[in-house]
Amino acid sequence: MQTHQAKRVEIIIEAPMERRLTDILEVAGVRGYTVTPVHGGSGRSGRWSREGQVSAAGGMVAILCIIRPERLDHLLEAAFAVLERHMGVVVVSDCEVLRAERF
Amino acid sequence: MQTHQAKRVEIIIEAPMERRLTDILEVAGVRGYTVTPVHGGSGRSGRWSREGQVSAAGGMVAILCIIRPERLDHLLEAAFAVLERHMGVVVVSDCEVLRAERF
Amino acid sequence: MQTHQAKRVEIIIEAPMERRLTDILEVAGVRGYTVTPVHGGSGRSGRWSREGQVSAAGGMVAILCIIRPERLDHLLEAAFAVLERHMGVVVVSDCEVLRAERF
Amino acid sequence: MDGFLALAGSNLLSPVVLSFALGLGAALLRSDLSVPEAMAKAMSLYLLFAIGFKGGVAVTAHGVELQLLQAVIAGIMLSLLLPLLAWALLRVMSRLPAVDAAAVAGHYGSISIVTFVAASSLLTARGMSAEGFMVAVAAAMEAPAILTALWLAARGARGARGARGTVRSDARLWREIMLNGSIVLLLGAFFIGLITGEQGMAEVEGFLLVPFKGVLCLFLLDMGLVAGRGLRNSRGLLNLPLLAFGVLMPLLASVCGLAAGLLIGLSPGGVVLMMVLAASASYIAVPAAMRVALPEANPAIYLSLSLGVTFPFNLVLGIPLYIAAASRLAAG
Amino acid sequence: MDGFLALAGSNLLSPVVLSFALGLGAALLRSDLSVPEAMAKAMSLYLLFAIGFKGGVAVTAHGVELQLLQAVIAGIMLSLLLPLLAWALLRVMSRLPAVDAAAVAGHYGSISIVTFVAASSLLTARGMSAEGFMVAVAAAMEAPAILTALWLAARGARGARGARGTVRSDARLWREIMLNGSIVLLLGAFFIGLITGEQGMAEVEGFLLVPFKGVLCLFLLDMGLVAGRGLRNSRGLLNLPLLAFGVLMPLLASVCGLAAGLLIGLSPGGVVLMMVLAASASYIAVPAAMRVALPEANPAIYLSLSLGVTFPFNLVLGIPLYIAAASRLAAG
Amino acid sequence: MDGFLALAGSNLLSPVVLSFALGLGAALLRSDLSVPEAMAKAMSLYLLFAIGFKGGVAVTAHGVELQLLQAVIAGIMLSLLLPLLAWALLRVMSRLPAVDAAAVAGHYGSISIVTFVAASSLLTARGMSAEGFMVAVAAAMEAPAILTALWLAARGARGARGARGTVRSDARLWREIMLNGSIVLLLGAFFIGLITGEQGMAEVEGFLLVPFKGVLCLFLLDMGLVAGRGLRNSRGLLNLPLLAFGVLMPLLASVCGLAAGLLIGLSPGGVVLMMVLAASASYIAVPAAMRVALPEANPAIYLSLSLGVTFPFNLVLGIPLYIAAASRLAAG
Ligand SMILES: Nc1ncnc2c1ncn2[C@@H]1O[C@H](COP(=O)(O)O)[C@@H](O)[C@H]1O
Ligand SMILES: Nc1ncnc2c1ncn2[C@@H]1O[C@H](COP(=O)(O)O)[C@@H](O)[C@H]1O
Ligand SMILES: Nc1ncnc2c1ncn2[C@@H]1O[C@H](COP(=O)(O)O)[C@@H](O)[C@H]1O
Ligand code: NA
Ligand code: NA
Ligand code: NA
Repeated sequence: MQTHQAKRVEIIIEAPMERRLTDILEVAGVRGYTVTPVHGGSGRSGRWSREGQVSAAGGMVAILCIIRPERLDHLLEAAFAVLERHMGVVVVSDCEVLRAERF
Repeated sequence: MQTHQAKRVEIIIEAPMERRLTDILEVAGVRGYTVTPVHGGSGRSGRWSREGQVSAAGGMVAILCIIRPERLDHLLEAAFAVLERHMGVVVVSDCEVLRAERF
Repeated sequence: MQTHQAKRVEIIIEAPMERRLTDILEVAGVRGYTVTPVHGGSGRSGRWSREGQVSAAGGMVAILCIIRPERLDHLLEAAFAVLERHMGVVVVSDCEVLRAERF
Repeated sequence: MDGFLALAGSNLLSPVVLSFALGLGAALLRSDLSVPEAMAKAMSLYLLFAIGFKGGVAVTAHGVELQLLQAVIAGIMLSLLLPLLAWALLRVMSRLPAVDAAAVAGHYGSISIVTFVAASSLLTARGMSAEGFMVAVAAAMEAPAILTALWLAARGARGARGARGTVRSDARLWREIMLNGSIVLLLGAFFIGLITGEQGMAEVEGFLLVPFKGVLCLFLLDMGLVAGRGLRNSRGLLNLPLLAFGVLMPLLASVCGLAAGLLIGLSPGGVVLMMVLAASASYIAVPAAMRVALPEANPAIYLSLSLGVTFPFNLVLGIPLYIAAASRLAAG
Repeated sequence: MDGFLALAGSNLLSPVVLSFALGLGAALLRSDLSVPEAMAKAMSLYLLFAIGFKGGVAVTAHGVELQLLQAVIAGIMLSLLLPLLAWALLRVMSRLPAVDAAAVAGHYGSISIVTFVAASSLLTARGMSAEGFMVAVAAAMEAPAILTALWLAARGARGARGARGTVRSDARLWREIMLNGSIVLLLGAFFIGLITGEQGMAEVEGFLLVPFKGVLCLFLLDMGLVAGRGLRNSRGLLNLPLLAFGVLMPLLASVCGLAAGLLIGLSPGGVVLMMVLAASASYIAVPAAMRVALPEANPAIYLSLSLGVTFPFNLVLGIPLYIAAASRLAAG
Repeated sequence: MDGFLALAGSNLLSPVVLSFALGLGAALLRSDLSVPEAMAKAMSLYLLFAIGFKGGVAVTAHGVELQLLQAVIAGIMLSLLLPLLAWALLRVMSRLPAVDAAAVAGHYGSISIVTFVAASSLLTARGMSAEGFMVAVAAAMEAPAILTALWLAARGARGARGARGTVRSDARLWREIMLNGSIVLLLGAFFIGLITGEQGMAEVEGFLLVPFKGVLCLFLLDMGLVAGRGLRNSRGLLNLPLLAFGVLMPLLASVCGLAAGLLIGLSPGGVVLMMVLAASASYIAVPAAMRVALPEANPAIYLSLSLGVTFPFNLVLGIPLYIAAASRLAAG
C-alpha cells in the first residue's frame, strides 16, 4: 500500500507535566497525539512504580506523536521548552504512515 | 547478537474495533501481536481521555505487530479494510528482532 | 535541534520475569528503562488478556530501553540470558534522542 | 404542580444530585479531580448487578405475571419507535447531517441504566414501589433502537451524500449488541435474584443494599466529571436547537412511556420507571455500537447530548416530573 | 446421600454459584462482559484480608491450641505429597509430557483460596463453625507443593527429552514464593486478627463481614468470565483423560484431607476445610511460580485444568460432598 | 504520661496501625504484595468523600459558628508560616541544598488527609467529638504552604547556585493547586454534607460510615507498601539529621497547632485535629505541585521524609501524644 514518510516522536515525561506538554504541542501545530500509561521505570533518579500510588508526582506518561518530517524541529523545540528542567526522554525515529493527509 | 530485519507495525484504533482488527490480522497470517492500553489523546475529532469512562466508545487501543518484511503489504491491506472508515493511525517502521523464527 | 543516534530496544516479556530482566539490565549497565502495561495479545501460545486476571502468570509487560549504539550488544546478550526459555519478543530499532548525556 | 415543585426541590438537594453537580462543576472549572477508569467500571458493574438482583427478588415476591410480558413488549416497541420520533424532531429542529441524526435517534430509543437506578432509588425513598420486572424491560429496551437507527442511516445514505453513512451491520455486530456486557449482567443478575429470592437477598444485602445509595453518589460524581469534560471538549457542537432537542425529546418520550405504562396498568411506580426508560438516552451500549456501525457519525454530538444534556435534565427535573405525573394519573 | 443431594441442590442455587455460572456462560457466549484487572485484584485483596482477619479473630476466641501446629504440619505434608499422587495419576491416565505433568501436579498440591472462602461461607450459612487457624493452614499449604513439582520436573528432565524442562530454582525464586502477596496478606491479616481480636473485629466488621458474601459473588462472576475465556482459548488441549483427572484428583485428595482432619481431631467444619484445601488447586501463586521455574510447561493446560475444571467441580459438587462426608464421619 | 502510654499502646495494636505495619514490612521484605493504582485512588476518593461529607453533616448538627472562620484563618496562617519553621530547622540541622529544603518545607506546612482521618477515627473510638468544620480547615491548609515554599526557593535561587532552583510559578500553576482534586472533593463533599444534613447521611451511611474503618485499614496497608518501597529505593538519602527532622518537625508543629486550637477555644477533639493538621506533612498534592514548580528538588527526599518518616511517626506515636496533650490542656 501507499505509505508516506513521517517521524515518530515518543516523549516520556512526568505525569504532572502532561497537560503543559500537550498544550504546547497543540500550539506548535501538532495535529494529533496519543497518551499511553507508564507503569514504572528506572533512571538517574532511581526506580519507581505506580503501584499503589495516589499522587500524580512520581509517575510518568508516554506521549506518542506522529508528524510530517518538516515539522519535527518545530515540535522538538516546543517540547524541549517544557521538558528542559524535567525528568524525561525524547525519542525520534523514522516511520511510514498510511493516510498522510491526517498528519 | 544475531538479529533479523523485520517490520514494526503500530496501529492505534478505536476500542470497539479491536476484536475485528485482531481477527483480521490472524486471518492475514500474522503470528502474533500485542495490545497495549491507551489513556487519552487528541486528533481531528478532539481531545479524549479514558478517565472515568465506562463505555468502550470514546477510547482507543494500540496494537503492536512485528512481522517479516515480506508480509507487510498483506497486513496493511487487511488492516486498512477494517480501519478505513474509522479513526486511527497506522505507523510502520524498520526494526530488528532476535529469534526470527517466531515471526 | 541537536539529536544523537541511539538504539531503541523494546522487550515484551512475561510479567513474572519483569524483575529478573530489569535487574539484569541494571547489571549490564543500562542507565534507564521504562515499563509499560500490556493488555493482551496473541502468539504461538494463544490469545490472552489481562481482563479480570489476578495472577501475574498469563500477563506480559513491555520494557522500553534507550541506549547508546555501542552498548546494544551487551544489553541484548544480558536480556537474552533471561529471556531465552520464555515467551517474549525483542525489537530493536534506530532512533535519535535529545540530551545524549543521559544514556 | 406543588407536589412537583416540592419533589424537585428535595431531589435537587439530595446527595445523589449534588454529587453529580460537584463532578460537573469540578470538570467545568478544569479541576484535575478524576476517577480511575477501572473504578468507574467497577461501580457500573456493581450498580447493574445490584439493580438486576433486586428486580429479580422483587418479582419472586409478587409472582411473574402476564404484565411482565406486556411490559417487555411495550418496552421493545418504544425502543423501536422512539428513534423515529427523535429523527423527525431532529430533522425539523436542527440541521444535523442525516448520519448524525440517525445515531442520536438510536441513543434516545435506548435507555440509560443510571437514570433508571436514580429514579428507582427516589421511588424507594418516597415509599413508592415498582414492579421488579421493570429491570427486564430496561434490558429489553437497550438494543432494539439500534436497529431503527441503522435503518434510518441506511435510508439516509441512499440519499445525496454518497459513501458517508454506509452502515456496517453484520451478524457479528448483532451478536455483540445482544450480548453486550450490560444486558448480560442486568439480565443475569435478574435471573439470579429470581432464582434465589428473598433468601439470596438476605445473604448479599450487606453488599447490594447497604452501600447502594452511597456508591450511586460516587458514580454520579464520576458521571458529572465525564459529562463536564465532554461539554468542555465539544464547545460549539451543541447549538441551541440541539440543546432544545435534548430537553424536548425526553419530555415527549416520557409521554409515550406514560401512555404505555397506563395501558398495561402498571403501578404508579412502574409507570414512572417506564417513563424514565422512554425518556432516558443511552451512553454506554449504543455509543459503542455506533462506533462500529456508523463510524462517520460524530461521537462528540451524541455523547454530549445524551450525557451532557438529557441525563442531567432527567436527573434533576425529569424524574420528579415523571413521578408527579404518574402519581396523578396512574391508579394507586 | 439425601443430605448431600439437598445440600448440593441448595448450593447450586446459591447466589455465589449462580454468579460463577453467569460469568462462565457470558464468556462462553463471547459476551464482552468483563471485569477490570484492577477490580479483580482489589476483590482478591479484600477476600484475603477478610478471611485472614476472621481466622485470627476466631483463634483468639478459642485459644491457640496444639492442634494448630498439628494442622499446619498436616497441611504442609499434604502439600508436599499430593503432587506425587497427581503426578502418578497423570502418568497413568494421560500422555501429558513430563514437564507439564510436573507443573499440573504442583497446582493440585497447593490450594485455591476462593474455594476455601466459598466453603467457609457455606459452612457459616449452615451454622457449622470451623477452627479459625485453618486460614494459617491454607497459607502454609500454598508453597510446599512447588518444591515437589520442581523435583518431579528435574527428575523428568534427566530423562530423554533434553534441555526442555530444566528447572530454574534459585534462592530468589524461593524468596518470591514464600513472600508472595497472597501468603503475606493472608498470614498478615491472620496475625492482625489474632492481635486485635473481637474488639478489632467490631471496628472493621462493617467492611470485612457485612459486604463479604456479595463481594464473593462478584469475584466469582469474574472467575467465571476468566475460566470461560480460558476454556474457549484452550479448546483441544483438554482431552477426556485430562478432564477426568480434573475431577478425580480433587476427590482423591479430599480423602487424604479427610484422613488428616480426622487424625488431628478437627471439628466437622475444620475437616471440611482440610478436605477443601487438599482438593483445591492453585490458580494464582503456583502459575506465576511455574512461569519462572518451568517456562516450558504450557500454562494453558494447568490454568484450564485448575480454573476451568477443578474449581467449578469443587464449587458446585465438591464442597457439598465434603460437607456431607465430614458431617457423617467427624465427631460433632 | 500514663494516659499517653496506654493510649499509644492500644493505638499500636489497632487494626489501622497494624495494617500499615503489615504493608511496610511486606515492602521491606520485598514481597510482591501490591495494590493496584486504581484501587489506591478509589480508596483515596472514598476517604475524602466520606470525611468531607461527615464534616459537613456535623456542622449542620452544631451550627456554623464564628469559630469556623477563626479556625480556617488559623489554619491558613499555620500553613503559610510552618514552612518557615521547617526551613530554619533544615538549614540548622541538615546540609540539604536550598531547593530541596524549600520543597520539604512546603510539605510540612501542608497536611496529610489520611493522618487527619486516622486521628478522627481514633477520636471517635475514644468518644471524643470534634468540630465538623475541621474538614474545611484541612482543605484550607493544603495549598498556602506551597506559596511559602516557592518564595523560599526563589529567595534561595538568587543565591550562589545559579539556575538550579528557578521557580515556575504562573497563574496556571495556581489554578491547578487551588482546584486540585483532593481540595475540590473534600470541600465539595463538605458542602454536600452541609446541605443534605442528617437526612442525607441517613441515605448514604451504609456506604460512608459502615465500611469506613475497614477501608481505612486497606488504605493504610497500601500506604505501608508505598512507604516501604520508597524507603528501600531511597537508601542513603535519609541521613540521621533528616530522620531527626522528620520526627522533630511534627512535634514542634503540633505545639503551634495546639496554641492555635487553644486560642480559638476549640473542643479538645478539635484541638487534637488542629495539632494533627499542623504536624502532618503532605504526600499527594504538594509533591505534584513541586514537580511542576521546583523540578530540581529531589522527590525521593521529600516523599521519603513525609511518607516514610513523619507519617508513621504521627500514626503510631504522634496522634496518641496529641490526644493526651489536648485532653490535659483543652477545656472539656
Ligand atoms: N534510557 C532510558 N530508556 C527508557 N526510559 C528511560 C531511560 N532513561 C530514563 N527513562 C525514563 O525516564 C524516567 C526518568 O529518568 P531520569 O530522569 O533519568 O530519572 C525513568 O524513571 C524512566 O522511566
Ligand atoms: N499524529 C498523531 N500522532 C499520534 N496519535 C494520533 C495522531 N493523530 C491521531 N492520533 C490518535 O488517534 C486518535 C483519533 O484521531 P483522529 O481520527 O484524528 O481524531 C487521536 O485521539 C489520537 O489518539
Ligand atoms: N509478532 C509479534 N508482534 C507483537 N507481539 C508479539 C508477537 N509475537 C508474540 N508477541 C507477544 O508475545 C506474547 C507471547 O508470544 P508467544 O511466545 O509467541 O506466545 C504474545 O501473546 C504477544 O503478546
Ligand atoms: Na429512551
Ligand atoms: Na490442593
Ligand atoms: Na502540616
